[in-house]
Amino acid sequence: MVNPILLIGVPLAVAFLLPLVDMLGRRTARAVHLLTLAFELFVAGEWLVQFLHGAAAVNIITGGWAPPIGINLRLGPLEAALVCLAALTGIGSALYLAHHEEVGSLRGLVIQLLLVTGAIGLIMTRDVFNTFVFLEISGIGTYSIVIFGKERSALEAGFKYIALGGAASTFFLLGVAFLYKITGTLNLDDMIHKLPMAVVAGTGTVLLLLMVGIMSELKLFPLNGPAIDLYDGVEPGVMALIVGTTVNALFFVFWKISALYTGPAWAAMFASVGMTTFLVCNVLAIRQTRVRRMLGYSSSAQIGLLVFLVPFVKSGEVALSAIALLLVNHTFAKAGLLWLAGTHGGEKIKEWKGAFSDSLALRIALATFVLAMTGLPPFPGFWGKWQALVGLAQHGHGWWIGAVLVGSLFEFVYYFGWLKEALTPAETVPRGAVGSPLSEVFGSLLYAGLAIALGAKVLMQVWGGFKTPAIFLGAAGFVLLFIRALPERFKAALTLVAVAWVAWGVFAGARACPLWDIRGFFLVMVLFGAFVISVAGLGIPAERGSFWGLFLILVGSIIGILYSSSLLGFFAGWELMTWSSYLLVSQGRHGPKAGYLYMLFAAAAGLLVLGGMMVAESAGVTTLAALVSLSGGVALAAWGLLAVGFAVKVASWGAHIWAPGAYAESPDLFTPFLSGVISKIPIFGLAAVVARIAAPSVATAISSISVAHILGWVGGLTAFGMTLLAVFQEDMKKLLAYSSVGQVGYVVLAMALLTPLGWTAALYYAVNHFLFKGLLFLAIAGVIYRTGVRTFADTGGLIKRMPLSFIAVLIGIIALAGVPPLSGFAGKWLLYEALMDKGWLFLTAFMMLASVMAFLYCFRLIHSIFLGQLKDKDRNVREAPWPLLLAELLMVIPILALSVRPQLLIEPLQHLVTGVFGVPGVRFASAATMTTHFGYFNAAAMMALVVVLFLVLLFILLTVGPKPTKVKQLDIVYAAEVPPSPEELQYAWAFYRPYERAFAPLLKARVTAFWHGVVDVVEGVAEAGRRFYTGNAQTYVLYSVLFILVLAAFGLAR
Amino acid sequence: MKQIISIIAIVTIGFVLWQLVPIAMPSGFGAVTHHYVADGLKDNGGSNLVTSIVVNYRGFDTLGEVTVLFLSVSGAAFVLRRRSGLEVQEPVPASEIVQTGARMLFAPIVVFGAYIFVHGHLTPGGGFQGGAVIASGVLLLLLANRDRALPHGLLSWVESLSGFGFVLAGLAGLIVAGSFLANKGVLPLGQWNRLVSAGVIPIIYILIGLKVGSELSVLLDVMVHAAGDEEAN
Amino acid sequence: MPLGIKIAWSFLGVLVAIAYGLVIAGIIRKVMARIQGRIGPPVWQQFIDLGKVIFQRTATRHGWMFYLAPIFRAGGGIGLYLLIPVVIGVPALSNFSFNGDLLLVMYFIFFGSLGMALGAADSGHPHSPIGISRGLSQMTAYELPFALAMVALAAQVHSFSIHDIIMAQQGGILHWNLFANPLAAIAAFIAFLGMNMYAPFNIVGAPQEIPVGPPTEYNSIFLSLMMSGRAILAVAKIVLYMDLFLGGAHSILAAFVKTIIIYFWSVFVGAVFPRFRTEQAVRFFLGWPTVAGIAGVLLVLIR
Amino acid sequence: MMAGNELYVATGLIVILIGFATVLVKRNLLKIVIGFSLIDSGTNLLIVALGFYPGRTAPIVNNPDMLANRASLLVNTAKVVDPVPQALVLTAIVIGVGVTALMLAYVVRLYATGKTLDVRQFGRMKW
Repeated sequence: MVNPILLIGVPLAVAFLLPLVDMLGRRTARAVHLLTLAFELFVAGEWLVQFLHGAAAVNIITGGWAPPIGINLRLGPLEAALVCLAALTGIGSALYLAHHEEVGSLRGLVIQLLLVTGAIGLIMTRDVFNTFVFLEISGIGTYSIVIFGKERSALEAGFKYIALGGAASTFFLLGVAFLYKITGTLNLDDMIHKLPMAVVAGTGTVLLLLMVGIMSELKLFPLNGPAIDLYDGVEPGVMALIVGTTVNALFFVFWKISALYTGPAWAAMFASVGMTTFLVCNVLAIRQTRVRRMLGYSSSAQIGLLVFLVPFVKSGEVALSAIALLLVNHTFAKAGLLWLAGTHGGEKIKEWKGAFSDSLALRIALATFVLAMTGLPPFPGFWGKWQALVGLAQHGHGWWIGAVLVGSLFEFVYYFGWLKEALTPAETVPRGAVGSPLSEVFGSLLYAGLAIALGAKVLMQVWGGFKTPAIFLGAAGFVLLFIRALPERFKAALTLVAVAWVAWGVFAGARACPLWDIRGFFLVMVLFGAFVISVAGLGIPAERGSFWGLFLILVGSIIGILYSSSLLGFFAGWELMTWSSYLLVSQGRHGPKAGYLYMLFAAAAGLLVLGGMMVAESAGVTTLAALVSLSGGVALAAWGLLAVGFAVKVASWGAHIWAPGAYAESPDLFTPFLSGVISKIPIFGLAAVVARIAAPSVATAISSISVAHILGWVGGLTAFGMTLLAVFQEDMKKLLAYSSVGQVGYVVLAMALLTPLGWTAALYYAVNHFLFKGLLFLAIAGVIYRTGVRTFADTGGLIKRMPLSFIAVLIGIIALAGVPPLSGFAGKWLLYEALMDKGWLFLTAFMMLASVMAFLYCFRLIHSIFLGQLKDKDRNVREAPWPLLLAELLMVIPILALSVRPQLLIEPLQHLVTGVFGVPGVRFASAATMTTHFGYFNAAAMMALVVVLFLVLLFILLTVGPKPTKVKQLDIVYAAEVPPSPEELQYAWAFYRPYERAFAPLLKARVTAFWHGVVDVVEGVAEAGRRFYTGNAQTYVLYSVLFILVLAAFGLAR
Repeated sequence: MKQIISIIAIVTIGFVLWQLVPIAMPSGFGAVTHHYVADGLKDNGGSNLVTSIVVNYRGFDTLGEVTVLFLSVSGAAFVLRRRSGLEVQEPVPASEIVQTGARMLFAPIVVFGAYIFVHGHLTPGGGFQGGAVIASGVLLLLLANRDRALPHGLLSWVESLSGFGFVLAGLAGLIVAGSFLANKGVLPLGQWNRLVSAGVIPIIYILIGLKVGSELSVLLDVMVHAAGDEEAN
Repeated sequence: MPLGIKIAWSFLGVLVAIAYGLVIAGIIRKVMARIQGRIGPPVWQQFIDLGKVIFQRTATRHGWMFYLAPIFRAGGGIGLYLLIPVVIGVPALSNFSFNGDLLLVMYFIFFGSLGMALGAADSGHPHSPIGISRGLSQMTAYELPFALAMVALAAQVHSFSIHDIIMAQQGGILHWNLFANPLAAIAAFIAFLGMNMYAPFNIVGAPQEIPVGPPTEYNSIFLSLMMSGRAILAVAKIVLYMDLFLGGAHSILAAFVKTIIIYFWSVFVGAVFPRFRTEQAVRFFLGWPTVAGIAGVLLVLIR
Repeated sequence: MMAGNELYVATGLIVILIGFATVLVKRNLLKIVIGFSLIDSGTNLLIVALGFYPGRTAPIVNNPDMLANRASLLVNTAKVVDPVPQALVLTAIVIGVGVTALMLAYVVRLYATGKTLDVRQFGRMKW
């Protein structure tokens, strides 16, 4: 093994010699620089491998003297990992900067190398004063190198940075000197050992000075003003270098020195300052219009989070790996984003429209980093955050968890706001990496790759290897993302094969697991849905190359949810599903905007679910099955948070505003899946997670029943409100979108009943909705594909051109409306019986009203598209492509089967419901007649009656009277006038205007107004708050002085 | 307003820091210091204990310190690498007397500086001090004649090689005595108060002196020419 | 009773019901005329009209949905009738009500309307969708008081079975739901006005604006099926109300009397009031009738 | 004369505070740089004062016998001041020089771009 001292010695020597090497040519100097960094990487990497295999940390002495006489350094696993990161970032930045720096900056090369060296020194040293020296190396290196970039901004930012850095290093140095005086040593370990015995009056003040020095280097609130300017004003590649080297090293210094700070007061101070930074910076970031300034706030916030966690790690409450994962995640993502920001060059967020649309790899990298920054799986930050929260939960730090979650939500707001712009196609020629050479973007691609690889590795530990369906599909999707050359239909075929393969595997192995538990139930739905979508994809080519890859990842993530037995596995799948569906939604024409809203609410839902899970974790519950053991207030809190989270995700009334846009604007091929399958996953959550808590407590805790009643009303309000809104839509996808949300509201309501019959109704309804709504969206996709329009005013009379699609829609709306004899009626019947059985009378009547209202939009849908006058422009429209019709047929068959025999579904549900409640939901009076406490229904007889009547009457029609002659389209009874053009005869716009007038008081956009209000308040706070950063160097220095005073006022200066 | 707050804050923090004064009162040496004072001569053979600490016990700090200087010179050069665009007043040439005097004084100053760093292990002073003295000679030259071109090539070589030499000396310690920058066991410590004594300490201090002298000279050069020349680099 | 015989009885019942429906439609025309001071058409005018359209020599059709819609319409009416027990204790006249409860009946009402709406809209005549838009709007409005009343009844009896509801009303006139739960009855009977689409709720076919309403384009044999369907639908509804509120019927005579009474309720109201506009009708039903319905449910809950 | 080294410590502190006052109150960039120099100087003075023992001499071994005689070496520990702060200050001074040089370089460039030395003119980046 190479002596670790060379990690510092070699780059120093090279730095000194570099001016001479440069005489051989700049290329040689660059090569030597890179070689040196490679050497660092190699040495540290080799040690890291050793450490991971259990080697002990090495202690390195200098000057021939053991500590505390001499200065010593240490290389352990953490140090080695950080050095690796520093070297990697150094390499990435060197390659990047080679394309961005102006001519002839040998000095720049030297400074880059010394920055890396300084960081390595900071990481390894165990001497306090030596820390100061390396702090200054890093500091001066930073002051020098920031001059890359637009000069005036860089100078301004740099000067402020020096000013605050000067104050900070003074505080630090004074602290070190006085600590020497107090303890008689400069060695950190020795000092840690001696300080408790040597405490004198004023020691607190000394420690405070030292800490303020570090905190201001760490850019914690309120000392981060200059640092944020730095991000804004300086060449981003340089900032990437600083993030990967200095920032990490400084945090590690903080970590090392924090050992000097014992006692609850300091722990509270670290946690408070860290959390304040996390919250404040995340809030202020949402008002930023400039990309790099936003990233600066984000960096501060992330460091704040890490600092916040330090006292908990020290007390053993939080695992060290949490911090490690978060730090690694931050380095990857932030450095990567900065490099990308530099390559792109857009300073304002607005300028990012269509970013990197010419480079798939860079787009993937950008998305990866944004997802990683916001703590989504499978990236390392997700696992880190989870571990941290679990640690906090298990030691009763509920309020801190709440703060972390709130801060995280703001992260979603600004990061996805940015990604939204990047995903929005540019009107003009997009800026981007046109011809950017590989070496420039090497760092971003490397870090994206590492983030993915590291994340995937952890994910596979949680979910299992490549043979598990979830991982298999995810991996297949990931591979498919990169295949650009294939036609989209072929990709659909590949997807079809993958899904079929998994389905085959699952059902062939079904004997091993009881298929008809709740998981199996949803699994069938998911796989069937995915299969149908793939079939449809053979007919309609996806518009974006990444569609099928993302789709497979999405399916994989849902299967991951279903297969997981641990809370962690469930939540990982949940968040994977969130972002993969978000990216799919964003592929639509106006998708990015709608997707953004979707993402925000999905993120909020995710955080609520996470909160609920943390409540469970606080009671020591880590698996879904163990949720049963919760009781009392904990159970209620977990129940509430989870239920609200799931309710947000199904777009319950109040949180529904994301849904119409997301459903309407997502690609036509994806909407059926989004509406049919994804909206059911929260229902699975309710069934599998919430019910585990609630079902046992039904008997015991009255409180949970009343909570269930609230949930029931939420579902009912959703069903009513969304139906009402659907009635007035002028856009066919929007109409179905509102309808979907409303329909899921029924399911939530039935779920909330918490009775066997209620659950039977809910699950039956869920499947039925999946079938008919999937069918409707598929058929509409065909119409849009053929006609290219989406508004009702632009269609009409298409029954003549697309009769099969018409039949599909007809079957769909009959099933939706619940009109006998199709399968929908059984759902309505079960629902009302269950509601009456429970005694929720008003909800029963309310739902009857809502159901009838659904007729309005059902008729609107089919009439405005298919009936009435065929427009001239549509005379040559063809029937939908056959694969799409086949996909529709795949949905129609089960609908018809269920119409004749609902038992096909209800019998398995009986088992399932019995498994949960101990009793089945319905009884069978005969093979065909279902009964409940309230009523009875025989679907087969019903169908027979209808069929017989139909045939008899058809016979009459065919035989009695004259043979009807078919007349031309405009040949109508028209008051003896010549009818005008078809367009003018079509009554399609504002179809229910009188109805709208009648309901005007209910239709005020109160919910939207409410959310606008929320946004206004948050933005107002952020806007006011960010004026704290006045931009004046003196103010920033003053803040550092005031910061000391404030902390002293809290009694830390003792 | 802000100025009033500033003054109040400073006065207040003055009171907070006043608590530190009692800590600063003389107290006994700690074990580490005691070792430096009691065994410094034995360990390193140099009579200047500060030098023993600077070059040997805490030699690693000094390497960092040299790096800081190197870095700040590089940084200053980097910051000032562009043409400033300022109107440069045509410098009034110094009088003949000043110019001649400066040239005359330059050599003794350099010799004095060398003396200081060569004797760093014996008497007060050392590489930094000596280097600074040498640089002051250069400053004198530059003040006397702004247009005087310094031998950049030479300075660059000295700067690089002396820094490299420092690291090499450290590596020598690593190879011979098993520890980076070790002194004992690398070279004989020699006799007390001799010029050639204290092992590698004088060598390192000479290297430091050269490095500091050349670097500060470069820095002065950069600063002096900041206002007009292209590409100081 | 063997299925064959039952079918035969039902077939007969359907024919009688259609005839009955046509007759009361004739009666209403006559009564309205008298109230307005006219002589009016004969009571059997509806039969004449029906015969006329059946034997028209030409028939025109638009699309195939237009063609099929009358089947839905007539089938919907007949099916609904077949799901409601007419006379209790007489198996032949209890139809097929054992196959589904009140919920099925409530939903089957829509079957015919939906079919008719689809076919009418297929004709391409703008009056059709206008009428349908009005009709659907009005339908959802009266649905709320109606649903509340139904919920109240079912909760009271603890069953959705029409048979059970009838049985619970036996033992005297005061046991009828009309008196047992007058509030629910008020709600339901006001909703009934909307269901029958006589004035003031006749905006759907408003003769002066959109003649005939949705089925504007229908003619000849198609129209005959629609007329039959409409006739039997009206009968089915009044039979349903009789079962729900007037204690059912033990004999055909009783059924005849009770249904006539129910029917004339809407006739008389229609004769007195002018027409509501659509939004007025919607607001009306969501006002006091709904309050009455809620009160009806509360009444059950309090008991 | 005071009992110990309060004078020096206090002076160091006061110089630091004056430096801070300069940095916070003065508008001229050059004066701010001077303020930082004052802070550096004050800090250095204070650190040296930490190792100062009244009446003792510089930490230089000026008697060869000491090498032979361990006892006298030990006596020496009571005769000289603490050498460590001096070593530290040596480093701190050099670092201070480096930072000051950089600050001045910045000021030169700031003046070149902004044509002013007023610190308030360099606050365009904010919020």
